[in-house]
Amino acid sequence: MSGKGVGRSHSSTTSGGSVSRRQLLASGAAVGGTAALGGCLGSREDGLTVGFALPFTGTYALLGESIVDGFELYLDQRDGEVNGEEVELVRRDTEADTNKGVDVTRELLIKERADAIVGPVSSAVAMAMIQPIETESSAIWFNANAGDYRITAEGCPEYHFRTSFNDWQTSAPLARFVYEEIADNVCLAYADYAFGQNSKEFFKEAFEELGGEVVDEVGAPLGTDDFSPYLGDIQDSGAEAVYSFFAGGDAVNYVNAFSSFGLDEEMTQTGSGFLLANDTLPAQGASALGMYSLLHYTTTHDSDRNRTFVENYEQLHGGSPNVYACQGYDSAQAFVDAVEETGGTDPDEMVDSLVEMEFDSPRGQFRFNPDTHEPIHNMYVREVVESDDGESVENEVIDTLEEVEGPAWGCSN
Amino acid sequence: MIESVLRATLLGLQLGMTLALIAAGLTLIFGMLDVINFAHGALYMLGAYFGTVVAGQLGSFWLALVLAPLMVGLVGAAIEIFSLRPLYDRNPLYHILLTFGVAIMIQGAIIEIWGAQSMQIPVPDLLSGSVSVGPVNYPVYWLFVLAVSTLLIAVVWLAIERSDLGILMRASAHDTEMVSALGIDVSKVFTGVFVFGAVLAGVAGVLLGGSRSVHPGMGFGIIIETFIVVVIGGLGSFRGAVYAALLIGLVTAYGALIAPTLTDLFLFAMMAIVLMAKPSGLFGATEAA
Amino acid sequence: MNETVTATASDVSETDPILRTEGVTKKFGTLTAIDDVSIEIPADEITSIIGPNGAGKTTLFNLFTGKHEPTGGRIEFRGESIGGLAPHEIVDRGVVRSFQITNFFGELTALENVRIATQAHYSGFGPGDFARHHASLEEPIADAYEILERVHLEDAARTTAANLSYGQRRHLEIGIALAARPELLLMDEPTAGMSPEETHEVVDLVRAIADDVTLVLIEHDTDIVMELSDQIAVLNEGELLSWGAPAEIQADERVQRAYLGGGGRE
Amino acid sequence: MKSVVELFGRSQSSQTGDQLLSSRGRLAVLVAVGALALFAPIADAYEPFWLNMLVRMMIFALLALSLDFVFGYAGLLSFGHAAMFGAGGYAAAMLISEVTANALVVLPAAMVVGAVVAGIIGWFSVRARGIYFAMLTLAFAQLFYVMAFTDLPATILGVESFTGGDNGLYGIQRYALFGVDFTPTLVYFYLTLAAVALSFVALLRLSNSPFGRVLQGIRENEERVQFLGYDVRRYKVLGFALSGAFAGLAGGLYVPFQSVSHPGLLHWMISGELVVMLLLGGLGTLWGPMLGAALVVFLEEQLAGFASWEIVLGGIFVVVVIFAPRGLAGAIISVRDDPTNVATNAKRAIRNYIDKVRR
Repeated sequence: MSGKGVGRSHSSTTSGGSVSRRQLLASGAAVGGTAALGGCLGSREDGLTVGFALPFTGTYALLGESIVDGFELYLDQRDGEVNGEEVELVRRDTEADTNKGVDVTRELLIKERADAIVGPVSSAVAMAMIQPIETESSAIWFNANAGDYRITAEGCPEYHFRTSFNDWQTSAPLARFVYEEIADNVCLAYADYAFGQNSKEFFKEAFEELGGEVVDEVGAPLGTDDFSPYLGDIQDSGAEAVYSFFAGGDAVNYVNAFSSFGLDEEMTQTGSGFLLANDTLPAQGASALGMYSLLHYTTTHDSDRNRTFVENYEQLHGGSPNVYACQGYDSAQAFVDAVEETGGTDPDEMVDSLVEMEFDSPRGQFRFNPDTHEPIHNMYVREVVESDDGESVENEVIDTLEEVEGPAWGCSN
Repeated sequence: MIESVLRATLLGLQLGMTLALIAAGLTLIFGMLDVINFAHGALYMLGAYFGTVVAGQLGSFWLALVLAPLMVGLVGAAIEIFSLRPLYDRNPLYHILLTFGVAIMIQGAIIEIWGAQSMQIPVPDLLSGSVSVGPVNYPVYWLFVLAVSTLLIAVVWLAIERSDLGILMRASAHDTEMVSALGIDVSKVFTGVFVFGAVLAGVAGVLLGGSRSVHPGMGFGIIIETFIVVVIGGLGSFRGAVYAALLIGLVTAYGALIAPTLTDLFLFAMMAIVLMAKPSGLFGATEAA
Repeated sequence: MNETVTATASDVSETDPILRTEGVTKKFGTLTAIDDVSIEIPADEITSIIGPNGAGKTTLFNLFTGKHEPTGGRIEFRGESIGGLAPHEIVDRGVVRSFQITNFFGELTALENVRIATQAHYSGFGPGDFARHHASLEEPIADAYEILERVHLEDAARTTAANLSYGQRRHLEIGIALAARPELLLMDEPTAGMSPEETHEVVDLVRAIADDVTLVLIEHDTDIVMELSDQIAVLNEGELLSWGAPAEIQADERVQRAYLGGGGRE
Repeated sequence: MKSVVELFGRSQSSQTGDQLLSSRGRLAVLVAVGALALFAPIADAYEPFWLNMLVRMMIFALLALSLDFVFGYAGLLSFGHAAMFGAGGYAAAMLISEVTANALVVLPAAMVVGAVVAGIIGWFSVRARGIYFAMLTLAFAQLFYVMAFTDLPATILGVESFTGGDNGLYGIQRYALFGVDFTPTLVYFYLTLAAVALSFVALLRLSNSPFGRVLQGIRENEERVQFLGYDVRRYKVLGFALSGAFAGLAGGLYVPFQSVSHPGLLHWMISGELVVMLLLGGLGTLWGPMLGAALVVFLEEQLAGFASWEIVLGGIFVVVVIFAPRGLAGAIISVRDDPTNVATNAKRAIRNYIDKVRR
């Protein structure tokens, strides 16, 4: 606590150099070291503060809510306290808008004096958050969904810890499964924006390395309503399988159109997990049957840890947890463990603790790469099947890829 | 290749006719009420949401197709009577701000009631699956959407061309004073036109809600596209809007085949060029003559 | 009506024409508003254009002032073609019009209404025109006062235009036009809608202006036309029907027919 | 601030009584600027986040001011002001990351870029009037938006990235000038305050200049101005470009402050919100729209916590349009002129509303 207090008192006078401020923080922590010093700077200093910079309105609202729900579940299991201190949760809506994202991040850091930032959902917002978080260097950033690898690749931000996934992990590892189990030739279909392009490139690279052939690439603008022209191109490619990256409303429109046009009878649909996720499957329904995807968490994943998690989640919130809830839950685990281990919230000490941390997640064993702060976790290949009651559809895990890590993006300590 | 073109043509026609349903209201409302209705996209969105509710609660897509647009019409009536009517003697600018505010409110209400998650109107079994149209497979539902919207546009076209009401509507688009001099209650005509536009947008909402994801961003998403249609067709011209909607629908569909990223650019460039070269719209003059 | 009257300077006046048209034509779509009109406006005199409503008088004004571009034919001002020039370019050359419906800046004072016009002769796009305060423009303001005196509005200089009486507004309208420093002033019904008293005042004003400006009037009041005009042009259905001194026009049967017989278009 | 006093002082001594801002109003502006300047260190000590919000309020106030100059004052309803805002922002982002962080270089450059973009849009658009002009500016601004979003310039120039596509350009540093680092928000606050205050003075000055008077004449009666010998089109394009310069300046202030420039800055929703700010604040008063902008930024900030903030915000727009068409400025003026009549006025407005609905 004290470290933060000292750091802040200098923040208006030190000029920009985050290094010097970080040193001050470190020295402050070394001198103070206890919670006592921090208390004099206002009531917010009592207890811990976690700020959620997430979309709570708009298309991604469900994702934001799920992350908070997951986070709350873990805290609830700890009776809302860590080290005897209460944890205050502050929600701020990014509206999935870049500028709003910067604003709320600053608000959480400066006004709410958050010890940790959890969020955001979209990568464009995450890119914009790098600067404010690194400049203030007063909080740990648990990136609970934004998957663009460049958040890490561009400067390896020190306080950034990805408790979610990166776009390499949800695309490239699927290549081997597709190549070995489905087809040696694919057509790539993707939402034509940064994240879609990245996913497509990563998959392509991996697939070609294995000897597979990419027959055609079809990009559709973000927010496409009618996919039929693109489906025509996909069909004309003559490939035996399709690898796709679409998410949210695009995923619903794409998958439904894919089946409506009868393409599911000609080729096998595969994709990153967001193509066939808990938030899209209800609207996709039977159209999604038999499609394969890759993700780091699946509600129906068969393990004791996950069953407990699902049960607890359903008890607390009603409804079953999705991947975002798991990411929120793991953010809470990482945060709580780091606070307990360092006995405070000094960000630099927490960083040291986090890089060595390993914990048991509903998705399996979880740890951070010490250089990139990227997650090292299992990835699951799933197939969409009818649920037991026959009323709806759900993902079934058919293969587990263990301890998936990914490139180091030029980060090293 | 032929298959792609055929598919794109079918899609273009379907896009065009559904866009025409939305644009018809926007352009008539502008022509007669002199109101740029920014809330028109929100009315379309309401149609889709009401559609999911009716289809979900009563289990009938067909009821949804009838009831949801009428519900949208009611909302339209409320908007016209309680917010637009007091403002007709004001600068049209204020209508923009007002309808902008209404659009934001509707979007907020939708999130409040239904949440932000994507939904979809369940399509009846009769309309699911695909059939072959010449060399291509095409979803039955999409053909249904094309047929229904074309039929509706044809009916509206005839009504506007032939019926007394249509003549009255066209007359008051040109000269409201003349109409009121004929002893007709202009404010009732205005309400009628607004509601009519809202119902058409609602129909489009239900129809597209069966093939597209239904989400709170769809209102503001469609409004600019509709503006492009209305501008290219000639502000206030129903015929122009229909032709322009078909044009835009086909351009969008073919554009997706050729250069998806440039399609939007091309549409806005088209809008700008028409406004500079022929502000009355590509198809506006025929009606005026 | 295939017969077209072509007037030449020698027919009506000894002075050189300040404005002349040659076969000027204006079509709106299929409608011909001005049909092959050739006319010469002599300098330093008062010319009136009369004709039934819809005869094309205002369209002719609009062609002279650059609001419309002629479909065919030629318009010359002081021997230089002005057809198709932008309105401000035509004003720069000295052709100015006043409006029938009072057409000014309602929220500004009478003085400022005139000053916007006088200012055009002093300012353009120089640095001072962006940085100075408009109230520090001494010469335009002095000019504006002078003009207000000419149109008998000196006492109303600080009154907001919208608050002027009807008669005063018409005076202001003329003042604004004068402020643009016309050599040729085209006046669109300067006495429309006025009481006899007000009309009388305006007639005097028009006479006074005519001392140093060539005037062309559109006027409905036949008495005023006869009283003021040195010559009269009669338009009917876009064609020049007749052209001559007031007495000749009065005697012209075709004019009487057009006016009395064809006047039912109103 | 000395120059501010001087500039105000001179125009105050002039003879005509139709100033855009009365002497009392000018005093109010001075007091507001002074109060902000004094308040900042207090805010910084007590709640630094307020500064953050104040900076954004001021930047949007500047943007609203720039639009009011052409819209409220010259009658050109631009529905594409986001294009100039974004263009200035992107220019600043590129210059800072590639060339220099010197505010005296980058900010004027952002103004020039804003003016050029506005000049281009204006040159093509001013021939159209009213709603057609608005639609044209909307179309052009969306063209710029799509270009930024798809990074078309990079494709054309054959480089890897120019606008950075949908993610935009991020990690933009704040300004430096004469050894002063503007990174701390308090320092950036003063930079913004100075830029906004100077812009206000400049635009007020422009509005009252001979040029500005002609623009006002164009708004009231375009045809008449034309027939007085003014090249109306040139005046409009120039007015639009000048406005664009200040919109560009706003962008140049905003992007380094936020550390990111992205296509959203150019989107029509920003232009739309801007028009809302103007109407909310009171058209054509220059200061009203600034208040309107500050209010909208504040409301969005405060309402953000509520799930139904959109309903509240939209409701406020609707109520203002119906009951207070002259916006905040109109309300302030009417209260100042006659404080006792507030209740009567409100009653009259409501009765009026009911009458009209019943009609």
